[in-house]
Amino acid sequence: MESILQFLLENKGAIFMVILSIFLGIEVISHVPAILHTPLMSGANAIHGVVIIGAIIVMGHAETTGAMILGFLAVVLGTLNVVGGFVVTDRMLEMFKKKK
Amino acid sequence: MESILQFLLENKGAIFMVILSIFLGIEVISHVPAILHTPLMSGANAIHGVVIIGAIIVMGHAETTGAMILGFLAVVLGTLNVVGGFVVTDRMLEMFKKKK
Amino acid sequence: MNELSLFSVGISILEITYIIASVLFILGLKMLSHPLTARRGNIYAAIGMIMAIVATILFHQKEGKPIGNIGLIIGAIVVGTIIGWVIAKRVRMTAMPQLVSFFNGMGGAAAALISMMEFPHVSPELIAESGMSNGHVLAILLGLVIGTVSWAGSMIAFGKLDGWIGDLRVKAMKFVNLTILAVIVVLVAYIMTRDVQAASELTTFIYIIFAIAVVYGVLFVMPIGGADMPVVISLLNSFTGVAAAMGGFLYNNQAMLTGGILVGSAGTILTVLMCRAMNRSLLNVIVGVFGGGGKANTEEAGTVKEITVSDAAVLLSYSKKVVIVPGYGLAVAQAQHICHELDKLLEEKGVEVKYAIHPVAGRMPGHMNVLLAEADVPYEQLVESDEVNPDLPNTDVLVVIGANDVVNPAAEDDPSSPIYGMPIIKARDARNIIVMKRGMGKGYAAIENMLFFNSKTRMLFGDAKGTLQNLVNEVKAL
Amino acid sequence: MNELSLFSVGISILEITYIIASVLFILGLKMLSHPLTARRGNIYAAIGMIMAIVATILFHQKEGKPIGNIGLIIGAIVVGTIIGWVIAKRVRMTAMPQLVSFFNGMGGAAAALISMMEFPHVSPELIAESGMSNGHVLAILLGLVIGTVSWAGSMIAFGKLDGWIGDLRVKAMKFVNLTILAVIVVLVAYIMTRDVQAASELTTFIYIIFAIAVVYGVLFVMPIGGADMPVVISLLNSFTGVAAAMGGFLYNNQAMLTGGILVGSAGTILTVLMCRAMNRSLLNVIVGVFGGGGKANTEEAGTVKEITVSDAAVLLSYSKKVVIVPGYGLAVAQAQHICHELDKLLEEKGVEVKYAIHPVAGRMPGHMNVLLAEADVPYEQLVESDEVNPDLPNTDVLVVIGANDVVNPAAEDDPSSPIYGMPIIKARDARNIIVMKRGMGKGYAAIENMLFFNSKTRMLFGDAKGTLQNLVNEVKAL
Ligand SMILES: NC(=O)c1ccc[n+]([C@@H]2O[C@H](COP(=O)([O-])OP(=O)(O)OC[C@H]3O[C@@H](n4cnc5c(N)ncnc54)[C@H](OP(=O)(O)O)[C@@H]3O)[C@@H](O)[C@H]2O)c1
Ligand SMILES: NC(=O)c1ccc[n+]([C@@H]2O[C@H](COP(=O)([O-])OP(=O)(O)OC[C@H]3O[C@@H](n4cnc5c(N)ncnc54)[C@H](OP(=O)(O)O)[C@@H]3O)[C@@H](O)[C@H]2O)c1
Repeated sequence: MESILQFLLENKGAIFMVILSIFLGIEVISHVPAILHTPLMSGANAIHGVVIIGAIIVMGHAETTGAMILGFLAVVLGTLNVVGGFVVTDRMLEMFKKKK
Repeated sequence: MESILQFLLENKGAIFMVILSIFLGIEVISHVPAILHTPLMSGANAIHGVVIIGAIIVMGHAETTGAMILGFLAVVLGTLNVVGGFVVTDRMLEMFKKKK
Repeated sequence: MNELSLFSVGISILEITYIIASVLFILGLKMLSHPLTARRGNIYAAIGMIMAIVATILFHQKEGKPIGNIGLIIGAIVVGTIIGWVIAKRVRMTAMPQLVSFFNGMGGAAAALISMMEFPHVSPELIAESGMSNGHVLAILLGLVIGTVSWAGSMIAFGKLDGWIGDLRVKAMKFVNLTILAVIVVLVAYIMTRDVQAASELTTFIYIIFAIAVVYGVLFVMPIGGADMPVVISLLNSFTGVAAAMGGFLYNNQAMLTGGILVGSAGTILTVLMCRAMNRSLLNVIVGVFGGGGKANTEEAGTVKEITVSDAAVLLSYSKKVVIVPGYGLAVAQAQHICHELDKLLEEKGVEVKYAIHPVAGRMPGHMNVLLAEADVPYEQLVESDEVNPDLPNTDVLVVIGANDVVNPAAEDDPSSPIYGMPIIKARDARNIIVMKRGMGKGYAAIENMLFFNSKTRMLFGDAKGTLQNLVNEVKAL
Repeated sequence: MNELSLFSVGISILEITYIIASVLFILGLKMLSHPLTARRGNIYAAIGMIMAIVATILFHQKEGKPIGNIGLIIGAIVVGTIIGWVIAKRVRMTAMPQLVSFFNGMGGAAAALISMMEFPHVSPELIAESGMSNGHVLAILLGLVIGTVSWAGSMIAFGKLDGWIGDLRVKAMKFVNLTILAVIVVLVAYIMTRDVQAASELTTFIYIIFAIAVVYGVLFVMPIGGADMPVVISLLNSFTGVAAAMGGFLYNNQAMLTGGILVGSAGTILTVLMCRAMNRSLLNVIVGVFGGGGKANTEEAGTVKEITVSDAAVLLSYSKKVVIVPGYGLAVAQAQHICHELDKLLEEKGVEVKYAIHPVAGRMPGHMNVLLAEADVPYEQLVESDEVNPDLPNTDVLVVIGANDVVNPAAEDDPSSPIYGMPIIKARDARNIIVMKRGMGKGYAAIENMLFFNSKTRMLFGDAKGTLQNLVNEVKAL
């Protein structure tokens, strides 16, 4: 109990930030028309590619060969997520734009 | 320049929280129907009565008589803001409810 | 559990309470912006507030010292609660906007007081380390200036809405205001660049800034037209929010920070939305161009035709569909009860009666809804303008009671008109139009209304309450 | 400027960049949810991402050490960029959903790898102080589990959509899945309660958890119907978001935290919205009740009437108003180009042709829009279902091409039907209905469609592409 309180206290900033972000995520999306569901899903997919930053950090401090291989892999996969995500979203939305 | 950066760095959590809150305030309100403008204004008015917490803190650590008088005043005014704000909002919204 | 851990448990509970309170504020505000959840939202926010207050009194600590003077604090809260409650419950429904303004001012004043009291206590270590130019001092000074302006401005707005302060419009005003603002900025910069041991050496400047901010607040609101007050109040509302947030920085307090910023940003958006509903810009409201502009073509207006009360009674009684458009004049005359009596009489005779509600009819948003709700007009009889417009060609009689701008066809016809583009109730589409007003006085926008000269329009002059009373008597006698 | 302040400047720039990137993510997501701004929103988010990546490489420091292995990192980024770009550009439009799933899996895998690499390096001081049960370890383990599940699940979803993995539906599945989940929870708890000097002593358990999470991810997605994949992908998408956010906790990194949580929450809402558009609950999708239920009244169905291609050609050519309802079958047959050819031919003959687009026609939201856009059908010809429905009684011929559920009147008539309540295109209101499909096969919901037995309906059997080709030839020949 006490240690949980302690933990909450120490991380109150981060916790509150998370709560705000959750609210914001909900608010921002809640009026999206059905037609944009797929591109939006794809765009969101690209955004969580931000995990690549973690991959870069890990790789940037990797010292053994094994760690380097794994780190290299992580960066490649993260990049795939980011680049593929944004490009595919753009392609989808381009189709919609073509309309006019 | 350097000291500004330093300041930003030290307060990055608070700054980001402020940015998130601004976004959230905008998102939350942006679809309000005209009919609710007045009650919403009044409700928001009650919420910024949260300044009363500051008044309580100041008063709670006041030592001179002058500070106590000012602190007392601050708490009274803050309470006015809070209580008056919520009660008046409720009265307005009660009118709307009566409809049915 | 030893002393120290008890201490930290208290702090933890306090911080968690603040987070919960913040979430309740967000939820409350969100719910307040939907008709069905609004009332519950208000209660949520109030619960958050109570939690934050109680937790602060119980658990707050400053350098290890708990909150003192608890008796006095509770006394102050009791006093504030009684006064606030009584005022809020007593006041007439139509005086709501000035009341909101009054309470808003109280919040601003509290923020200013806090700043004044905290300034001398800025920690000397902080000053020794980074001089007066630190975030702490800045938050105090901003809280002081914004809170004071909000307080002074709100009081003037209150006075104007309550009718004991008139408009003051002087050409040079804008220039004067900008100068005062510049002086304030200079003073703030001056304080923050001083090289002192303790902030208390500069306390005099705090009072000077306070005095100047009062003047600025007064002069800022003075020139703005009385009817623009709802917009100004909303703006001052967001000011007080920002002032409260400064306190949040000062005390590193989550609830104050979120609550304040949230209101600051939501209030700003609300202000913009209110302006948009009147088809005006915020700048336009503040500089106050309205009431004068618009070269309406009064020359070619033509003549108006009157109708007698008994003719009007006959016309209404033998109609199938009647639409009533209430406006500011109905509120001024306090004629909502008698108006509802008329509609009940007509409904008894088999006439279908609806009220067409324009979003900015009256002087505050939702004014007509509140007014008619007070007179117990059932909700189903109220129709929004978008909904009623397509129906008007099938309406036998449209009765305009003390409304003017919201039925002015210039909004559709005359691009030079200041209200051009504002959505209106298209009164002239109805088969017959009866307009009740005292004379040929203009509306809020101070422009001519060609509807009154329309061949289908008949005027029924007189104070709305008296005229409606006569009409009710006539209809009863039929 | 000395070393130390240079250091702190770098960190400041890095942190500010992260905040700006976070704001760009929020803005981007917001803009992505409005048709007019969507494309710009995607670009905003991409700019935020690039800023965050570049700033990390340049300014990130861990215990004072800057990022090393820069050559390898840039190499990896180049490799990933090339592969990602080429795949994203090459793939057929109709394969978009599996592609999104693939990229989503990559993100999940990256998150899992990061956790695996960070685990042995949990600082021994931290462990000495608060044991293994600290936030740091928890974030690592959660990131590992969620990331791995997301990766494995996404790969299965990818395989299903690409058609090389079928559905696996075993009764006991739910029970097995819950057991596996329990095992994972126990393992996590086990690790966090160990009393060790360094986390590396427990690395084996990490691999065990990884392996079990892979199994869980596979089994979680296996039983879900192939056509429900868009919903599942959206769900896995929000999982990856949460896994990324765990990294944000780990590195105290603003951009990862906001980006991850934002996607986690927005993804969850999106999943719910997608379910709602199909009138189903999320649980229903995951447990997979669909495809079987619904006791449609097949008995009393009656007989269907066919039409020949030449009769259909005549009927269409001499109509004034034709509405085409495309569905999943059109996509399967890849008949969008020939369909557009038909509508151009008809328009040349003076027939007004519109496409009625149902939001969940096909197998992903917006499927029909993407499909028809690929064939260059102008946007003005596409009408949403709400808009087209009131117009149908004036429509001479409604042509259903490979659609079924979205025109099934059971949604309006039969409360026992699994699609009851889903908004449909009210095909039976049209004067004549032509249905093109291969046979009497059922749609995605696997229920009978009474529309085919309607007296106004004529069936035109055959693969959509072939039938449309014949129709085009006939119309040309007329
Ligand atoms: N709702 C808001 O939030 C808000 C806020 C600020 C401004 N406004 C503005 O206020 C205006 C509202 O339009 P509106 O049509 O409601 O009102 P209006 O245009 O202001 O017209 C009110 C009319 O009522 C008549 N009147 C006044 N006292 C009366 C009495 N005792 N009995 C009978 N008639 C009386 C006046 O004519 P006589 O003098 O001839 O009697 C006047 O022409 C709009 O221009 C709007 O933009 C609205
Ligand atoms: N859009 C989404 O996001 C999404 C996601 C998941 C699920 N769903 C669901 O998918 C369904 C979509 O409805 P829908 O009307 O588009 O499709 P549908 O109900 O699945 O019906 C498709 C019809 O196309 C026919 N067909 C198949 N291949 C064909 C070919 N080569 N040529 C001609 N016809 C062919 C089939 O009949 P034959 O076998 O007789 O030819 C089948 O009846 C809804 O139930 C929806 O809830 C949609």
